[in-house]
Amino acid sequence: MWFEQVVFWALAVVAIGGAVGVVMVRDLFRAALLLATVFVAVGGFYVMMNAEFLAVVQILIYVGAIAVLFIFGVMLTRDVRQGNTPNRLQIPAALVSVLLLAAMLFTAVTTDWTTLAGLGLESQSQIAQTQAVGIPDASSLAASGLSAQEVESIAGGGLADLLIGEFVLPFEAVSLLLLAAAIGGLALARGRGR
Amino acid sequence: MLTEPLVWAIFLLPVASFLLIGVVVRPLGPSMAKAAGYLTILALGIGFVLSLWLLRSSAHGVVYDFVPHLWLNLAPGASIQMGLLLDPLTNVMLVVVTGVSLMVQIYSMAYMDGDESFARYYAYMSLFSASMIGLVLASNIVQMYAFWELVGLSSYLLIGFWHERPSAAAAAKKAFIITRIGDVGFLLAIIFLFFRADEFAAQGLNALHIPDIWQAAAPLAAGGAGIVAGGALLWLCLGLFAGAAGKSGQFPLHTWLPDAMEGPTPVSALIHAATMVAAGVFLVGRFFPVFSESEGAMMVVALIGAFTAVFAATMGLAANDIKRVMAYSTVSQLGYMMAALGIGAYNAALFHLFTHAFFKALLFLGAGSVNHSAGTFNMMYMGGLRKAMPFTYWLTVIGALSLVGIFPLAGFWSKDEILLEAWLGTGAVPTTVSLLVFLMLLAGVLLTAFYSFRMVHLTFHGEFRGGGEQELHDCEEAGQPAPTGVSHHVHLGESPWFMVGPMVFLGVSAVVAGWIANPIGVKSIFGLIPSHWLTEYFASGLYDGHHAPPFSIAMAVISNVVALAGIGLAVLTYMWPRPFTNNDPLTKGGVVHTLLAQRYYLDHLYEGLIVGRVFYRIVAAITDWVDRNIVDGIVGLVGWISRNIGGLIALAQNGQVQTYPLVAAAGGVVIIVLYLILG
Amino acid sequence: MRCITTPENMLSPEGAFGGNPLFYWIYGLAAHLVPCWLAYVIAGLVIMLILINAVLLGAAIVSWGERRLLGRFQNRVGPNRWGPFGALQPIADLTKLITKEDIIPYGADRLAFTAVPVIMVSSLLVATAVIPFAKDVALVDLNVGVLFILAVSSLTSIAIFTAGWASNNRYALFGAGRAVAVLISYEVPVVLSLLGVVVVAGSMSLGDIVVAQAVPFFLVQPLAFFVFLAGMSAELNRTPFDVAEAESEIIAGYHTEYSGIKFALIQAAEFGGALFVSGLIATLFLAGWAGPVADWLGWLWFLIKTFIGIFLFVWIRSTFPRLRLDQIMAVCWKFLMPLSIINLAAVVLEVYFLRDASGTLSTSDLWIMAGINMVVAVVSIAFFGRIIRQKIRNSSRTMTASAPMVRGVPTIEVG
Amino acid sequence: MSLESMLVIAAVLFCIGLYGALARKNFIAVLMSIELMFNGVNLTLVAMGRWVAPYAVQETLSAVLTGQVFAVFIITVAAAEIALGLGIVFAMFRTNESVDLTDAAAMRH
Repeated sequence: MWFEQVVFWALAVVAIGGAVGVVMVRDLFRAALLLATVFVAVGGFYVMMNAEFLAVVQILIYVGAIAVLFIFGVMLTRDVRQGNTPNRLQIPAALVSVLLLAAMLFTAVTTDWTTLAGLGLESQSQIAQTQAVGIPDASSLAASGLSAQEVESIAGGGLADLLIGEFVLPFEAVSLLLLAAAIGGLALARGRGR
Repeated sequence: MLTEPLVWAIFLLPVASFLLIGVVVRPLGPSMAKAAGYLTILALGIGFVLSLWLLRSSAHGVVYDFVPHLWLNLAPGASIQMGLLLDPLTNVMLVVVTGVSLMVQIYSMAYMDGDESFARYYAYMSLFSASMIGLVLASNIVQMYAFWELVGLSSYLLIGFWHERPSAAAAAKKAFIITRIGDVGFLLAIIFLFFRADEFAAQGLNALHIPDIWQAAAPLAAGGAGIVAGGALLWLCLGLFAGAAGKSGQFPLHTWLPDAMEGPTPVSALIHAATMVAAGVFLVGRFFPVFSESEGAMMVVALIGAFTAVFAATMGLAANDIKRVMAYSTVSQLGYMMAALGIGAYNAALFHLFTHAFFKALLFLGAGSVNHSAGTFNMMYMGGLRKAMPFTYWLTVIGALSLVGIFPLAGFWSKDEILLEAWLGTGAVPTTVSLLVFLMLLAGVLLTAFYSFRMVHLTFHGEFRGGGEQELHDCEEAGQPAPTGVSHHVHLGESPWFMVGPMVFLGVSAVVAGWIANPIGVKSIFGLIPSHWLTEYFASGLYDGHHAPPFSIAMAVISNVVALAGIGLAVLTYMWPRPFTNNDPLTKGGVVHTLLAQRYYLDHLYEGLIVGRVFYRIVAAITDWVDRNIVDGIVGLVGWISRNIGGLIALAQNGQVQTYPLVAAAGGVVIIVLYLILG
Repeated sequence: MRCITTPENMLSPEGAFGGNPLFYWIYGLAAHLVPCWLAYVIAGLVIMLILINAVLLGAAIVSWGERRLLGRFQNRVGPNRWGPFGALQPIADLTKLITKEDIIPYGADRLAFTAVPVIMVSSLLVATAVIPFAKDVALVDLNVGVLFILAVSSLTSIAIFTAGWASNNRYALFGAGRAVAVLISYEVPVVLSLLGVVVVAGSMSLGDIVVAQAVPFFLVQPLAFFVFLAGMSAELNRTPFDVAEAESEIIAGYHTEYSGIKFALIQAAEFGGALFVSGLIATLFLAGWAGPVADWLGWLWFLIKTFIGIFLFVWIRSTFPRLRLDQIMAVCWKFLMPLSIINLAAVVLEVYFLRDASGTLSTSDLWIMAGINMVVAVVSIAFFGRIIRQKIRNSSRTMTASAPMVRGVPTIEVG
Repeated sequence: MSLESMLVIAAVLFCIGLYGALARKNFIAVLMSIELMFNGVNLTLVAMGRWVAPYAVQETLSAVLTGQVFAVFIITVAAAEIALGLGIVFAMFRTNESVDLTDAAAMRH
């Protein structure tokens, strides 16, 4: 669809341009702002891929927290204006990155993906994804050709069900990791002897 | 009727108290240390009540047969299980272990008071009690072996409890190593059984399950499986007996037990008198159906036991340390039990184990009480304590009389039964052997009586000879280090009630415990205890229960006369007409006394000849050469190679963090490209 | 309506603008004249235009209303020269600000400096999109509405930081640092209190939350209401949490260097923020557009409730003295934080035990919860209030020198 | 917008991030680049969940959300990583007076 393409390419330009900016701009503060822009653009991609919840989480955590932390970090260290300089590995790094990019692009383009659309399942899965974070309207789900059992499983909560159902162990592990990171960050930032 | 969890609780409560003390109480510091004691006492108290309940319900005919929990299936016919084997032997042992242990823990509350490692002491004690209970409960030989070794470990920890003293550390090491020599035999026996597992499997038995082993040893004619017989059976029994001999201090592995007196006195009372050393007897008793199928093994057990009984008693004559006298006495009494087992007097042996636990623990606690006031263990510096500590005196006398076997105390009944069976013979060994055993044991009675009352006289009668203060002074003059347990802390007086209370309990037990067996064979006592109750109860656990012979007045008279003769000799030597002053009249024995005092030079033999000559000179020299030239050479070569390779690789470690992901990413590129090309 | 496509495209009317009758009406109207995509864009733009104007006009009204109200609270008149009751005052202010010189300080990061007002106003406007003004009338009824609001409003912290940094001014930087610290800290209790709301409503969609309020949530979850109100006062940098722009200490905080139209926009964002938060309170806690009679009067109920919210904020502002930064932090972490956790725990337990088989709560269940939570609220506020009062007293005893506690004049003078 | 185009964007983001992580001196810049890489990965995960057919494999509709679940985990881990990373940055700044990674070579052989 035409409109969709426009939005997509606009987001793509913002994301990639911003990413290049993050890496290339000398001013670290601007790099951090550009990073936030990239995050917002990626959030836009999530919206386009029916992952609204993830998009919101992306904005909330990446833009609201991580980018702010970066700005804090930038401000508390030196050389903000001219700080982002390349090191000696510039050329090999560029080489490796370009090679890796080529390999990945080649793989992405030439692989014959088994897509949901190819299986005729696209609309159902989209409904599932869109509705996964709220209480879905059962009648609209049923209208899209889903079975009663599937409606039931989606109405059960989708993403939340997966997070504290099938993936509860990694979920708990990640909580523990966060706790450890919080304590570790405190310990590191406090420094010795204080 | 107890449920399975309740039975397990007897074992698990001390485990829990061990863990609680180790993890919670000890880190809280010395201010909370008392809690450790109360925890242990609580755990063991509940265990004691449960054990009594178990014994009672079992005596009323309840049969406990819990299905063991499978832990590991090694091979067909060899699976390691965690199970409960609740036969009469176990039930009685449980009562003994928890009861004596409980008394000792209460006693220790006062005895160990103020020790800076109070909580650690109770942690070890809990561990020991737990492992001893586990050993008694085990239904699987591997399970049993695990607890057997745990018992050894906790004994090691407790002997070396005051590990800052070199002598205690050395004693702990010695005990550990010497018992380990015996345990090798036990382990070999287990391995032997394991290798015969397929034959067991063919009969639908489990080679590691104890009742199955009994059945395997029984000949086909007697309805058994007849898997092990003849020479194999003899070696199996000897292996088990080696383990038993190590733990029970039988000749020639007895030398660790007197040294083990370096530990705190309650430890000696619990571990080296009442429970752990009895584990050897328990082991032989546990496998008695196996032993009884092999006459050769029975003869070995009987003769070694009888010999140990006399041999240790002779050494007891010349010892001056009160705890060492007790230790030799313990070895001697264990010899009685072994001898009794050897001649087939199963129930008499275990009866003696039962009574011995009480009076020997009593004697040890008495020794501890004496030390508490006199500040020393050396009898040469005691004397005259009778007036200062009347309770201790009378309780010790009761214990000693019981030990000697004077009518009607507990020791009399059990010892008398052993003598009687040895005299009559049970058919398990040739009559000549059992007669020889009888004579040796009778000689043992005389010696026991003599050294026991020598101990009583030296300790309690005559004039006070200065106690720990004097001994320290003498040691200083002679330029020797002071032995364990000596302190300036001399205050003549009765010990606190925390110590006397348990002793009173044990003293009462030492008087009445024999009656539980109702050995005279009256119809019943107070309508409660039927004729020959305990011995018959023991016998009920065996396939072909051996029944106690009827009480013989003649034998009672003989043993009492011999015992009284021994006591009389001691009185003549040490008290009357001339009371003992400073010189032990036994030193006039010259060479013999020196031999006894030097413990037949066995320690010298072990340490000087075997360890010093054979091990240091020959074995160590060879292994040293091998280690130096071959092992070190290989290690050195490997080290050299890796050092040089490492030097090369280290060049890549330039500390630039970004080079590492760069190389990793390059590797990723290579892998993807290879995959695209090849795959 | 030949243009409406299948749900495959989420940007289609059903996908995103589900149930907004105004949108459909404009969309249908335009679709007769232009191609579908253009009609779609036009409809969206018209709605956005209405919304933006409503919000900015509302902000202007709030700025006037707040000053009038403050005046009444302080026993003076307030702006009264231009228009009836001074009601045209905002226009005068705006005119003055637009005509003023737009200064960008020397050494400032021009791009970032200029971007700040834009980010602030646009994030406010975007956040407004999910608020239902009447039954089914929201620009978007996102199923993650609550989270969306939190996410978008968290953009403000970046904007503030950028403002402080780009101004090349110490006071601005200090103000920004304070403001961001406050913002990030108060985010936590606010989110936790909102979680309670979400749990009871069973949805993150603001429309559903309004529908779920058979009993208004400020009764069902008084603790959450309290925490949200306090937290939002802090996030809006309003008294008593306004250290970030305490002009007696650091001039005007992060917008010290702003002037002219940029300053106007920042002020618009602040007053708009107050308006927006009041709307949010109305939606989340005061049952939004639901009113005693007539659903079609929903916008009226919503407006009334919104102004109750604004009144609350002004009331608080004119009553409480300003807290010191460390006290603000202490209030957040040691007072609001435990309260919000208690609220969440209580609500989760109550919902777990009270819900029926299909997972829904009846009105009587809500009343039961309200009763329990009232008690919980009184007890826990009394308990933690005691603690925090001691803490603040103790700390001020040691730090009296730097504690300007009392202040009589209003904080913000526009112009 | 299709799977391939989304994968391409993700790959470009990832590789730009990789270049930045490898070729910048400033520690904070490196951390930012790592965040870019995370975002590339997340995009891939979500795109795969959106278009490729885990549904056909697992036969449950919620399987299409697996990619999003993983993205959520990655976002969380990224937050933790930044918390620690910036902690290290500050620690390093305190001791070295700089956040130049080239200077931080105390761990070389």
